[in-house]
Amino acid sequence: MGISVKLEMFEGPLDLLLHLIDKNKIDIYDIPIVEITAQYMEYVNAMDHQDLDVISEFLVMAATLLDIKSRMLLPPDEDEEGEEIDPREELVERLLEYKMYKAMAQELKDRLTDAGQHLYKPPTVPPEVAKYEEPVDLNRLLDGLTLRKLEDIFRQVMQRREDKIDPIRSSFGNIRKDPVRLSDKLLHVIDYAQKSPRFSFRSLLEQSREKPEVVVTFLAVLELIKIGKLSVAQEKIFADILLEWNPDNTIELRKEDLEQYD
Amino acid sequence: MINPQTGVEEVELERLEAAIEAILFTMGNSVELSKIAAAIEHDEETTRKIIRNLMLKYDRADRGIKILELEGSYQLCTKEEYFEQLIRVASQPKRQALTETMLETLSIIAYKQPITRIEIEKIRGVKSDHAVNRLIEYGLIEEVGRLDAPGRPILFATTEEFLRSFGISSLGDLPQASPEMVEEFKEEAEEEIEVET
Amino acid sequence: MINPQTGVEEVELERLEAAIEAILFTMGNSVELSKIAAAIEHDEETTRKIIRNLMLKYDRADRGIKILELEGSYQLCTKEEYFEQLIRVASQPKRQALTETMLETLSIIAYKQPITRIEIEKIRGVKSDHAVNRLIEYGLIEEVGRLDAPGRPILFATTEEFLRSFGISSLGDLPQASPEMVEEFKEEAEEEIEVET
Repeated sequence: MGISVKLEMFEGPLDLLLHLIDKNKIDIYDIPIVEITAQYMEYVNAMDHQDLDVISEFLVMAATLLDIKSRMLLPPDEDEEGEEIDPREELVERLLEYKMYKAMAQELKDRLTDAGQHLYKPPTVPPEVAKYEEPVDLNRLLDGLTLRKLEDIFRQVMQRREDKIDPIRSSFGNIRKDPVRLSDKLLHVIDYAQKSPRFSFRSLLEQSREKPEVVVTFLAVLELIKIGKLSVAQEKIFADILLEWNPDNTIELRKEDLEQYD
Repeated sequence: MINPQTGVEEVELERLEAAIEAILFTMGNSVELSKIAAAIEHDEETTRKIIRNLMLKYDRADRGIKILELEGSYQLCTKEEYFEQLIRVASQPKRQALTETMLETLSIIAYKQPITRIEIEKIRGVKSDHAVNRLIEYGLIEEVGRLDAPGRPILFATTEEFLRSFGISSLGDLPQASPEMVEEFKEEAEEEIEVET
Repeated sequence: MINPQTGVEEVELERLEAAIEAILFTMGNSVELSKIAAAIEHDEETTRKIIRNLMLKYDRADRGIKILELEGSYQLCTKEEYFEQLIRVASQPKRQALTETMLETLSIIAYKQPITRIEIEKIRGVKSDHAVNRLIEYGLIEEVGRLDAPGRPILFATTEEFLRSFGISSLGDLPQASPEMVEEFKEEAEEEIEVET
């Protein structure tokens, strides 16, 4: 028989073995290992040896078969109870298990066809339902908010505003602000981190007054993470980002080095 | 047995009704009579009669959906009386919370009322319409008039609900912030100037 | 009059059935028992009984849809007997073809879940990453965690989509494989030998 085997015909070595067992009408519990091995090898030799990945799996099985074949020639081993161990036992179990899943796969395939005849419906939420908004529960909404807190918030808002309107500068009329320099921010963050080695990103940002400053602070932190001066952690999504100064990092940053960032 | 309304054999009618239900269900949107007729392999007139008959069945109390007729098309939809239950399933519970922005805005309005949106935005340094709108929606602030200035901007103030929610009887009971604080700011500013000069 | 199956007043029961129909119709997707129970304001046990009762009603010949149970969730779908009429109107749902390899891999995962890729490969005797990846892509399996073993390999299990695609209500309803089937194999094998000898 000229076996021009398409490897794709078989799912793998176990599939090929099952095919041979089937073809030869062999009792799976009493595989004539010499014959089967010979046939198996014939197939493997006829295979397209281009695809090494696939062929290697078939070769592993070939080795197993040869191993079983040689052990069949030796006096049988005995297990703890003194029963003879059939060298084929493990292979038979594997084949049976695999055969079972193959059968289940066919069973599932049938069900797939049947269930495929069910059609579903996309969600259609009526506009009246989609538009619905829960009534506001003011008690829950204001839970934990006291007048004292409200006053604090007001104070903070006013404070921030006062900070922004720098009384001295504003008295000079229009003054162009110095751009925020990355090198300065780097120094600042390094300084800050050395004083408090574990700190929150938010607390760092809170020291920034203007948007450009926040951006540059962020860039500085990114740079320090990149070179390993800072490590970064976040407990869960949207949680505060924790930064930690890494004292073991030996990269030296002199002021002149920092200026290259500007 | 022939069904007198539709002229279709009863057993066959049941099967056709079921097929129409399946069609309308799966399509979701409205389906033209002609399409339904073609699908069940009956003429349009008979199909229309079958659908009419089916619509009556949907009127039964144990059905939550009904058939709508829309210019010769048909569509399944839920009965309005079950919207309440639908809302419990369909609407994700939105956690209502006062955001930072809303808290700040509320505090400014509480202490500076009546106040325009522009003034609030000047103090906060950012747009605040969304926060103002939400606070109105929550009944914590309301429009109380218009400022006699160009554009006649709306003035906002806290509501009675605001007082009730915080358990105070009048705005006079708000923790006193303003005068000292203003004084404080003034002094700080003056000090700074002195240091500089 | 109290309905003996559900312990609910008949009139009320009809209203609840209608509400459940409205909910399942509107949502389209599967809805968890707990959500339905909350929506109709009954406990889960009673709700389950009502749904079971309702499922029987959907079996009637004049209904084209039915309720699927998917591991404690419920979803409406059309009855398979109307597929022919439906595809005349609706576009046929795209079904990804499953190759033998994928089916084998899927059946191993279905019966042995949660399972690692290595274990799958041990049973099949061949690499299976491609099949596993495709099955994930098709939404039939998903990662459900990691095995507490060296390398912490990913554990895979089937999804709700798997149940739906194969018409199975719960993993307990998977076609029984193990002992009887192995027995069957044995018998088959023995028969074959007898024929031979």
